[in-house]
Amino acid sequence: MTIQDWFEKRKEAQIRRREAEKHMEDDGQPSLWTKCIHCENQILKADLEENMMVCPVCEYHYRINATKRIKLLFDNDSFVERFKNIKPTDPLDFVDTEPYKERLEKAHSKTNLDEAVITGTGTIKGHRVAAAIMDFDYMGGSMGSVVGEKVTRIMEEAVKQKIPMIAITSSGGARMQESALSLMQMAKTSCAVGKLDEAGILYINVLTEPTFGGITASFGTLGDIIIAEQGARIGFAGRRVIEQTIRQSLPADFQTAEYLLKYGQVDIISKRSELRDKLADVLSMHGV
Amino acid sequence: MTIQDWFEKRKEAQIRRREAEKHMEDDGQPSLWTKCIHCENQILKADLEENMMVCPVCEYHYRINATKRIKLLFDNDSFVERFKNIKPTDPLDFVDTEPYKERLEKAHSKTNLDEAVITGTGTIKGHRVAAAIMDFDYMGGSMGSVVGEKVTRIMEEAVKQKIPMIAITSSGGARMQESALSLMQMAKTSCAVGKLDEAGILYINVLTEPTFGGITASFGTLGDIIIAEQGARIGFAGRRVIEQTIRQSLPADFQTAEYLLKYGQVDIISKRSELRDKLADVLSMHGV
Amino acid sequence: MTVLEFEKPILEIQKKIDEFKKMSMESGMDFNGEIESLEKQANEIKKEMYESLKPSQKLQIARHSERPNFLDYTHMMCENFIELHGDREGADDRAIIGGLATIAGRNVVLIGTQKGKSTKENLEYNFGMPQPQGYRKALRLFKHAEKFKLPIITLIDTPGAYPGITAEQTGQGIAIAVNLREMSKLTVPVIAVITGEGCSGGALGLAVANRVFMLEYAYYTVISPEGCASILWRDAAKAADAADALKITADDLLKYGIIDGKIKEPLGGAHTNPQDMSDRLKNALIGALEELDSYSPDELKAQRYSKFRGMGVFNE
Amino acid sequence: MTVLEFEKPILEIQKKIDEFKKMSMESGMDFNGEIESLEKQANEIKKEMYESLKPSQKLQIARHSERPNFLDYTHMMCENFIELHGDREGADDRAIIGGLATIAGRNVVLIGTQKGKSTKENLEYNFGMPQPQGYRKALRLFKHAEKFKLPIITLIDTPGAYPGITAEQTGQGIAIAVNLREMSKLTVPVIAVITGEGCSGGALGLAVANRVFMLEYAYYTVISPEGCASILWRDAAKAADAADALKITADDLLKYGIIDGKIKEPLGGAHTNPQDMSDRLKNALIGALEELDSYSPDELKAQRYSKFRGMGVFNE
Ligand SMILES: [Zn+2]
Ligand SMILES: [Zn+2]
Repeated sequence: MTIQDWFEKRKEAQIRRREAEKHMEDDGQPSLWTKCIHCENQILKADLEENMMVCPVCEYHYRINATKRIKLLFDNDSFVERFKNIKPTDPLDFVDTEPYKERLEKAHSKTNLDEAVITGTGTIKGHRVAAAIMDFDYMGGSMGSVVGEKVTRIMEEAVKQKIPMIAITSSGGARMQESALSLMQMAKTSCAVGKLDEAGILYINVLTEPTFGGITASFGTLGDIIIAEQGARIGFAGRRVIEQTIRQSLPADFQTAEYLLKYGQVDIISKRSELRDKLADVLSMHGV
Repeated sequence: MTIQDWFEKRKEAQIRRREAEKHMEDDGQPSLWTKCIHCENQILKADLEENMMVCPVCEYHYRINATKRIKLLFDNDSFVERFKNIKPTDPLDFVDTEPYKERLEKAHSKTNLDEAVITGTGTIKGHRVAAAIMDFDYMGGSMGSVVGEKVTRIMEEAVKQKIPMIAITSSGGARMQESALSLMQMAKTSCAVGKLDEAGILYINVLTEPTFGGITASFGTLGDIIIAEQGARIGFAGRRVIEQTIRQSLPADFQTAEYLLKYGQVDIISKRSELRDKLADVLSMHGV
Repeated sequence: MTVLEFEKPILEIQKKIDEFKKMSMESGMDFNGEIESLEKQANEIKKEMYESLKPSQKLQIARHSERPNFLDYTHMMCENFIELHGDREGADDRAIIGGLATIAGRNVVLIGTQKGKSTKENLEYNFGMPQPQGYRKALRLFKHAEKFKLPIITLIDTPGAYPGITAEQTGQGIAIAVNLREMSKLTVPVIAVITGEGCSGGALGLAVANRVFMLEYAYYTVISPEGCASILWRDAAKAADAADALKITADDLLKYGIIDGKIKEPLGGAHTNPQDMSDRLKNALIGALEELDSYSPDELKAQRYSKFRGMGVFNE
Repeated sequence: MTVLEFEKPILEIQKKIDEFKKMSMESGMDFNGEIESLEKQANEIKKEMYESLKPSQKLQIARHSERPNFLDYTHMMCENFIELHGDREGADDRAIIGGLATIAGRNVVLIGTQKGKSTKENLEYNFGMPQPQGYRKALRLFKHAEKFKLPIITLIDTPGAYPGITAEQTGQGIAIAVNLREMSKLTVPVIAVITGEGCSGGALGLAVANRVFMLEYAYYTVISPEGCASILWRDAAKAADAADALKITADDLLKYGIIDGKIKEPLGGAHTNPQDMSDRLKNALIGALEELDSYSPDELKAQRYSKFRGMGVFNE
């Protein structure tokens, strides 16, 4: 399969994806097998889990949640969550087709998370780091006041403890329901990165499927080192918005990690299976 | 005349140019009239002189030497030359079709200059500045050890006196006859600009016809503000070298001041007649 | 001049006034009483109307095709303006213009997004939607201001950063992010004014300022009401609802502490009297510059940082 | 392996040796004496020849198609190398490669120009001729090294910065100039090695270093001998004369104080024994790193500045 075929297939797969993911969650009777949304091979769910949610056949990297990510990256039981007490509210009394408050409750009961990011400290192959790990399952990983505050707090903690900071992003962008307050989180978190800079703290971004909008235009791309997970889609504007604006269709590999590498925006592309080692290497090579 | 026509004509004119300039110098019997090398109109030499060596018909900016440039820009008798005592030698015993020593003597007797740059201090509409003014007539304005040293010294003087620094360039690039020593002048002068930076000294480049190679790749483009004289050709590689490399012909306006403005490399384009005022404005607006 | 839908009642009265005037001229009869009364009436309706505009109506004024743009203000407000072009790396994005300016005798670096008024101008300025190269040019000018201790003023009127292929290829997100970070490190006064549209990261990329003002009918939001409606309501026609929900007006944002001040517009909006608007803007800028004079460089940086550090509402 | 013109006498003797060996094999007769004598002879000729190479001959070795390139050295020299890609602005110029490296247990930032050995590779690496974006990537990595106090090592082998349209459009001159200036401000140790071709500003843009070394047969010059010949002699065929006149060899440049040291190559040139060459290079680098350990950050910056400040010969 050429890379072009691969991307074409992937594009088709994205349409089937939501469906498939729904099935995986909703079919009531759990099946031992699942069909890969990318290569369409039947794979054992256990194999997929075992393989870090990467298709053993085609290497498609499934999106994973923050809890799984922490388990994969950090040394056993080393991760200690911080700032869990910071919780969302509804400052603008925002109502669209559904009140924001209800959306927050639904997100909480769906994910058992308090917000779209988990922050804390832990060790990766012995290297002590501060980290923010986003979770797309909570309102598309969108950044409102809580995400902005928690990310800022953990960066301040990194400065205080003089340990490296790692941000692992997965987000559609800003939290529209908080409007300008959400926009300001871009400024707030970017200013916090300025403090990391001034303190000489190593800051690493890990961009995972998907990272867009307000995240790429703030703390998500300000790392000293930017690592992108293989195949992850990363961009400022959404694909559909761009297609509507320029009135032409986009190349299949547009906004993939590999595309961004070619255009000089990421340092390193990593398979999920190699990420922990690569992070440890990068940390070692900075003497931290 | 469209801008395209203008450039086409200019290109043709460049071929006739050397011829014409030779005639202007060599015709023994000085004529009152000359034919503009660009628009081919007959113009009075006195008018051309009166008009700062800009064609009154087509606005073609003739190259002018350092002495004339100083007269046009600085307040009357305000310019005091410095570092005139630094003189060239022939460190590599360089001989091509002619020994370097002889070329230096010829350049001296042709221009009555000691080297391809005049350095000193003076005032522009009352603003006191340090300046380096290059002269293309002296070995194509090429930068050897003396140009590098004088430029560095006057920059150091600007730091000492806490006055702005202006570099007015006209040069084909490096002085080949000094080989690596010439190359090192690029490093030396750029390091000197670093010292201007650190001292918070305003540094202005004025790029005039032509500015190429080792000058654009060193102190010639490191200004806080870069002004280019209308129509001046400015570039890193020479037009012919590029055409040979890419095996295609270049657009007529390639490497002109206007082209560089479009490609974001100069701040301001100035007519010669407005340059003195523009420099004074820029100085005023920095409070110096 | 383009007349907006909600302005039509006033236009009707104006027509009546014009008729009386014409009759007065033609017949020699005195309708001054009628005219005066109608004019008074028109003015009262106008005042009332403009004081109770809905967000979606303000949006229309903010987007009015004849609204003064960056270069208009520059010409009206500055004794001198020298544009500084380019990012020094290959582009001179025309959607962001900047340079050295003298305003009321003070030297500043003035930067803004530029919109056009004709199709030709709109193409030149890309409808006020910057490319990454525009943000990098702005950053170069921020650093220039920092080096020479010049205050920075930004005027913002943009529907957002341009969503295009080369914009993505050349790092639209990174360019904005870098500006956010670097603006927070500046030690000179930074004043930002949303003069029209202040849409998402594309606006914020010039707005990490010590003082952020909005013109009376400008709007400032994380996403355009149309974009928000098409995502949340799945219907772009619900833009007016989204405009309400998003709290995009100067009054709203003052209330939430997102901005520091509102600059009143002439009755009817900035486009009805650009010079008046420019004078008001200039006064606000001079006032802010004077106010910020009392801060030291370190205080300016610290004030800006803590201002944005404090943004956000949550439970703890 | 490509055999250079001046190497042919040695090849002749080598052929003789091979014949004797073959005869020995086939006939079972003992030619060991003859072989030994010929080998000794070959070695002596070789030594003599390589000690008295003309500049134009060294040039040929420096440009040898099988000469080890940046990635070869990286693989041979480093315990670990993590490439860091891109300028963060739209390009990842492959003619300049850089990243984090561990050499003999020391963490450094390693950057170099990269040449290919096949046509495919040459196209990928653009024959080792960087675009402005390559210099900007290098600058980003310089600043990274500065931030994290990592020493910088650059390996240079380039016929020059690329002379092309987009290179001019995106500021080839400015990009190099900025690197020269910014390298002078670094407070970490910087070591540059010309490993092959060190041609003009394109090489210098990575070489404002505390210590500048050259491999024995590398050359370093303001302009290629061919370019110089075609301008000054108006005849590119006079390149050998230009190579003499330009004083481009390590020995010349040591004499003029332009470089700080020469790293001997294996007999016959680096390409005849890449691992040996790599070991020699590694030793030189470790030595220089250790030597520079005794300097404070300020001293490193001051030493680099005064080194280049002092370059040039003139009468006063
Ligand atoms: Zn699969
Ligand atoms: Zn003319």
